[in-house]
Amino acid sequence: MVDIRETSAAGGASSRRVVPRLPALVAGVMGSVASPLISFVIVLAIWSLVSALKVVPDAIFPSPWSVASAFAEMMENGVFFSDLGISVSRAATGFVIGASLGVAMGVLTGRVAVIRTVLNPFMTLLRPIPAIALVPVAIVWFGIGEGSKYFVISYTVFLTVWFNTHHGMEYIPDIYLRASQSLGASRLREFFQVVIPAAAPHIFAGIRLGVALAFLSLVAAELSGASSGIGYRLQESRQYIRTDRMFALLIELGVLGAIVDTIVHRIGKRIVHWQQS
Amino acid sequence: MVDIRETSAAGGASSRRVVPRLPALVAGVMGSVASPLISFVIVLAIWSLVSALKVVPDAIFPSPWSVASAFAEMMENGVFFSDLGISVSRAATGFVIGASLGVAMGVLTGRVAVIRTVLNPFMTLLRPIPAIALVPVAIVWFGIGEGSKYFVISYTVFLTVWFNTHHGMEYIPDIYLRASQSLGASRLREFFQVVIPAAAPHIFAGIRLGVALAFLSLVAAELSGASSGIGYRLQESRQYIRTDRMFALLIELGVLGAIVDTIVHRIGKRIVHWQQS
Amino acid sequence: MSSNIAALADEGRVEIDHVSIRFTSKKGDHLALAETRLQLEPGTFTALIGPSGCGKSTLLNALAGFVEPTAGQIRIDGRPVDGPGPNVGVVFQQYALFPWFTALGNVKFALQRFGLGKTELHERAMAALAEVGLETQADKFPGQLSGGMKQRVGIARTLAYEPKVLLMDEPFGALDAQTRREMHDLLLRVWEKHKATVLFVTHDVDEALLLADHVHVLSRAPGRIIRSYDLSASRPRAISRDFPDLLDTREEILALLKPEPAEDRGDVASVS
Amino acid sequence: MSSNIAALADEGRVEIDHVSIRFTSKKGDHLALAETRLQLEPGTFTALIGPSGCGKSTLLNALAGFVEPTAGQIRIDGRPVDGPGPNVGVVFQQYALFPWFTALGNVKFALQRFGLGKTELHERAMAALAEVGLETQADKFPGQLSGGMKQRVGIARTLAYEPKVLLMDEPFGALDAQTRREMHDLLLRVWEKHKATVLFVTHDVDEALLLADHVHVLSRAPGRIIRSYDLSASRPRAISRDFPDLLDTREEILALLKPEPAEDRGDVASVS
Amino acid sequence: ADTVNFAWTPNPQTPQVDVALAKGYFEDAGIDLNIVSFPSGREGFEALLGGQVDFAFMAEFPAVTGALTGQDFGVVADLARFTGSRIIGSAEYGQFETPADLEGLQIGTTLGTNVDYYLSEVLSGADVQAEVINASPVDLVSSLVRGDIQAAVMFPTFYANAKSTLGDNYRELRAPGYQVHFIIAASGDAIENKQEMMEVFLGALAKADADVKADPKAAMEAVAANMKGAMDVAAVETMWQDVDVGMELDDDLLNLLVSEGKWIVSKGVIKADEPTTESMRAYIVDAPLKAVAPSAVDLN
Ligand SMILES: Nc1ncnc2c1ncn2[C@@H]1O[C@H](COP(=O)(O)OP(=O)(O)OP(=O)(O)O)[C@@H](O)[C@H]1O
Ligand SMILES: Nc1ncnc2c1ncn2[C@@H]1O[C@H](COP(=O)(O)OP(=O)(O)OP(=O)(O)O)[C@@H](O)[C@H]1O
Ligand SMILES: [Mg+2]
Ligand SMILES: [Mg+2]
Repeated sequence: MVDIRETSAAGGASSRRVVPRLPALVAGVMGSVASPLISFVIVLAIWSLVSALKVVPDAIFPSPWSVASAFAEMMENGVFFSDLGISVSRAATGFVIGASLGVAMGVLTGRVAVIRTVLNPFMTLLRPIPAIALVPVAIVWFGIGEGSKYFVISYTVFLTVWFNTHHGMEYIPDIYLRASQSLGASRLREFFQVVIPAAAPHIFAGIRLGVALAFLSLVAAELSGASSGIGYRLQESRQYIRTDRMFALLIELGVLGAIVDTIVHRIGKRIVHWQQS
Repeated sequence: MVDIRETSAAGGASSRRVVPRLPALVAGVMGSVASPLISFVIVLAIWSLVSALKVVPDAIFPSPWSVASAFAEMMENGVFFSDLGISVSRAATGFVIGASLGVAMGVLTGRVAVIRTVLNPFMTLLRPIPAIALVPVAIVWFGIGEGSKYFVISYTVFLTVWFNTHHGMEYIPDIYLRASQSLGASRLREFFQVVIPAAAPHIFAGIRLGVALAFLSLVAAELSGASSGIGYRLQESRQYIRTDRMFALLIELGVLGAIVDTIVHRIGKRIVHWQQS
Repeated sequence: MSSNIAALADEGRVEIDHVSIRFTSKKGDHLALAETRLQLEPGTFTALIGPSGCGKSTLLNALAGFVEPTAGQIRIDGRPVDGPGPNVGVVFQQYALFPWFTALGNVKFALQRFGLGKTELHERAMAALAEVGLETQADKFPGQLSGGMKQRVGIARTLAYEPKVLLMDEPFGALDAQTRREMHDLLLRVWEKHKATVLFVTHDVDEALLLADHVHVLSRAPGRIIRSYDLSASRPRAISRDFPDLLDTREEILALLKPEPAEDRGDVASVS
Repeated sequence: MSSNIAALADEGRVEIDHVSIRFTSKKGDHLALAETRLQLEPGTFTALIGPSGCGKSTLLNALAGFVEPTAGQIRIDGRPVDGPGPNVGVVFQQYALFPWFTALGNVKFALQRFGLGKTELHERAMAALAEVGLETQADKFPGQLSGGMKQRVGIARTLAYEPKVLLMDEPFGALDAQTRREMHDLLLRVWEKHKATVLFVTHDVDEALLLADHVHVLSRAPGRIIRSYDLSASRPRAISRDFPDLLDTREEILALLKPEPAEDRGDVASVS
Repeated sequence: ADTVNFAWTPNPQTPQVDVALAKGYFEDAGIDLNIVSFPSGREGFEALLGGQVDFAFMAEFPAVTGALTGQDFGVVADLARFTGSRIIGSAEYGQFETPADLEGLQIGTTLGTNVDYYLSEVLSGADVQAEVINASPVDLVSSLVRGDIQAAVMFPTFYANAKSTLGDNYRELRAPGYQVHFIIAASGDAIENKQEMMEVFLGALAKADADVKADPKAAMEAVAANMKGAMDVAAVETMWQDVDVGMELDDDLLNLLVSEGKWIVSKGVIKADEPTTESMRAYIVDAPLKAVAPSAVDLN
């Protein structure tokens, strides 16, 4: 989940890509626009084929067409948009809480030795504890309402964003700190103009991961106390053995996550633009 | 989850740490040995205090002592070690499958344009789909035996390791590839002696993350079709509201994950030693 | 040495055919190298000299196949350059050592194309390091070497590889005078043995005059060749009265590189 | 300029008191700098010259507070150096520009300590860039600059900052002769104005002689000072008959730097 | 011997399985029984539909869903009925003597399960309005303690815990109207191709069923032993006051299936026709049980 670009020596528009030693034609045809399309056509073709072969019953591995109609059905009765709205707002709230705490804490543990000493062992211990395992605890602490959902989502987001920020802070190339300190920058200035930009690629990598995790933990978060949202709908579809709906919802989750990830990635690239030049 | 160290200009034994501008005494006392200890003492103190205040019933937020006795109980009746053994072997198998596939796939998508074009959009779509959502599907496809558990664990590990490897492969500093190609290295040699070492820090970051995820997804994997293992025991304790046991198991999971993470991290540092020099 | 690819005198012809290079960025275009025509005959030694930022590194990068010319074509032995290749060796301005190999490992990497046995590989690599005076530093990683040491490992690596065409971008910039002189000797020795076609970027006029058959002077950015000199003096040369032609050329080039109407500020090493 | 911290003639005394520096690694110890004693008086200009790998950068790093001496102590104005600080400005061998700032932004960063208004900050930064000939490149990011340009931005940044002690590690290595001369002028101008204490590492004997009050020559690794020269010739200087002392010193230093029994191979720019 | 995969988890309501296991009836019948544990009957049922197990133990509710969506399976036995369904409340919010006391409360339950059905039967039967809140089974008690909900309808397994956690505040409302049926479902494959195996399997359970009736105490011990300390004999005995143990297949079950089916269809999640007695009857496969215990089957 690392997205650190090294400053390449030549860069520029006419810099030759050294990476793919492939017939230029093939690479050319498969431009960035065509690429997802080709991918999906292939995946869809395989899927249709497998479900047409009926190795497993349609109720368990539904065909693309029944999934499409389940999708249409949810669109029609309005469940689709209401679920989407509520889940996105939960993911967003949880993400914002988790990510801000994560960045703040990462800054602290990365830069202040005392805090690092006290908290890091504890954080290291928390990292292997999954959010689903904390759902019951969350309910006890935050109630069955939105609180526990925010907790579960932000818990996961927090740990990841913290970890990335922490390491970004810790491994800032000495040369930048040396330059900054020799140029008499105050600690405040060093922090905002050197430490933060230098760690920015790592922080963004963490944030991007955090976004993915906010969606990943939606399902766990909506296990209890929810009666709407994509995660709840997934549970419900499972209860009523609506496999077609389940697939439709999983695809919804995937598409949603991918879109948000792309947006975050684009924003990150704009902000941390110097990494590519 | 990034652990990329930049080559610092001076390095060496006597290189001055520029990072923490703290009283040297404080930092000295809190050496690496004392650090976890201090952390745990503090956490334990807070925990005892909270549970002593009895804001929530012990059945819901157990005291450290009841957790300790739950721990002792599991030790006594042998459940502890049998669960540990089975869970570790599941996590290990799932990890090995997922990580090897992830590295292999990352190498392919990172270096071969056609494969990247076909697979990346699909992978991007898979990333926001959580393992728990796939449990029912896994059971249908891989059976209720160990197969579905390996699937759930390796699915999560795979996606993360793939992502890291892919980006590590993609963003290898041009200068290394230029040097290698100018020195007439064959593609094979370029791959093993340049691409792999240059991407190694990223691959290791992914593997480290993958190890954490193998433990994180144990709980989801053991939700169904298991009758032993830490995840199963957690479910069981939850069913019977044995909160003390739940806490003990969560701590077990955390300690286990932290130990394995430390080992992997150490190994990684040895192998990718040049990053620090 | 065992390979004799570079020894065929008619290999290593470099043609730079109406090449210009432009970088595009958000803030618009930037012409880094104005239209340039140049032909390097096999086995010749050419030096490029010009002000900072005039496009020397950019031209070298294009020759090495790292950057695609915006216009024109570069051919080596008649074949257009379409990417980095084993015919063209490069000594990089930024060293480009592999940090995961020791100094020795870096040199071995370059020698592997000769398919030597293990012992011979080791010996040849050690010999190459010895030539640049680093036999005692063989086991150090690049992060543990001084600037000049890194540069020398880079030189040893590329020379050991014996390419037909050798591109060098300020290869001796980080070296002290004495080491630099030793490197000059080494470079000339290797070049005379294998008759590679050498293109050499330097800021040091004396260095260009001591080494090259041809010297091309570039203008301020965007660079283009404004003057060329053919040097026929036999080697070893010195910038002294023994080589009056060199002294004259030196004066001319220094005057060319001065942008202002040549006011004599007296801070040039003006040889009487 | 507005600040006059550096103008106090008695500030900027550097004492290097029996300092030696040793790197430890798995493969054992390595003495990078042998015991060295040196005192730099406030406002003097000192050049260090020595073979590649002899420990020049290491000594500078210790002065800047980046590396801790294994033995001995370094004091600036009587206070032991215990880390990088605002009194000591450094021009880094690897430039150390901030890639997230433009050339202008990098210079502005250094100027912020003067607490200027927005317009003045901009104007002063532009002026500093103009002095190194980069006013047209102000909006480029380091990744878009040539090697020499990066080096000049680094120089502009440190000079703009007006430190009491100025450490420079081969600051002009990547510059062509003409630009280098302009930089010499700039450096001397700034130095005379602010009377900073300058310590300057170079490989170029002529450069040391043109600029410095004191020249110290270091031995092969592990480095220690083997000869020191005091130069009293008035500036501007030239390496010519007008300055016979400089010519003599030059010969001596070149001989010192030659390790072998000085065999005249004729490839030195032997001025007649 | 054939391997028979059976989705079953130790629980206090199916003593026939515990006894048959304890006495080795499956081995005697030549069955190599492989028991697979699932956290809920529904998941065992999913495994059955996916062809992973031959038999699954569960409540009747998932079977209704399966029938409505046209899955390939059949109900082959009804092992026990739970008669003690109740609504649990905290004294802080009322005394919970009649369903009318539920008016206006927030009541937690697990949506899409049989307790959801039970609650809606009680509410509509008494014409009472209340807000139904979804929570997973394990979270109901803690939500009740916190006061996020004022009453809860939960699976019987959690009753004991609710009682001990709420202490003096524990109140229960035993509104009639629903009995959980603990059934065994067989996979379509077993029904079509393995009649003999089904009879042998049910035969072993029938034999155990007789034992349970003959010696309930021994059956309780067998149950407690399999629960590995989660419930002792006394606890099982208490629980059995509300359990009607006995293997059968009768019209009660059929009618319940139809009624639940109608309720589910009214929810609109499943697109299916309103179920009828005939359509549900097709999912009760009585032939094997008739073959081993004719008196247990009472279907018209
Ligand atoms: N990646 C890039 N993007 C945009 N502009 C670039 C890039 N690389 C180089 N340039 C510009 O192209 C011009 C020529 O750069 P180049 O590195 O070739 O100079 P040079 O002659 O090697 O200079 P020096 O002697 O200082 O190394 C400069 O103006 C520089 O700013
Ligand atoms: N981080 C390090 N770890 C181990 N050894 C080091 C390290 N940095 C420098 N050295 C060693 O210390 C010695 C002195 O290095 P230094 O960089 O000071 O040389 P220098 O005089 O600046 O040389 P140059 O002129 O080539 O830059 C060298 O032998 C080098 O290998
Ligand atoms: Mg250049
Ligand atoms: Mg140095």
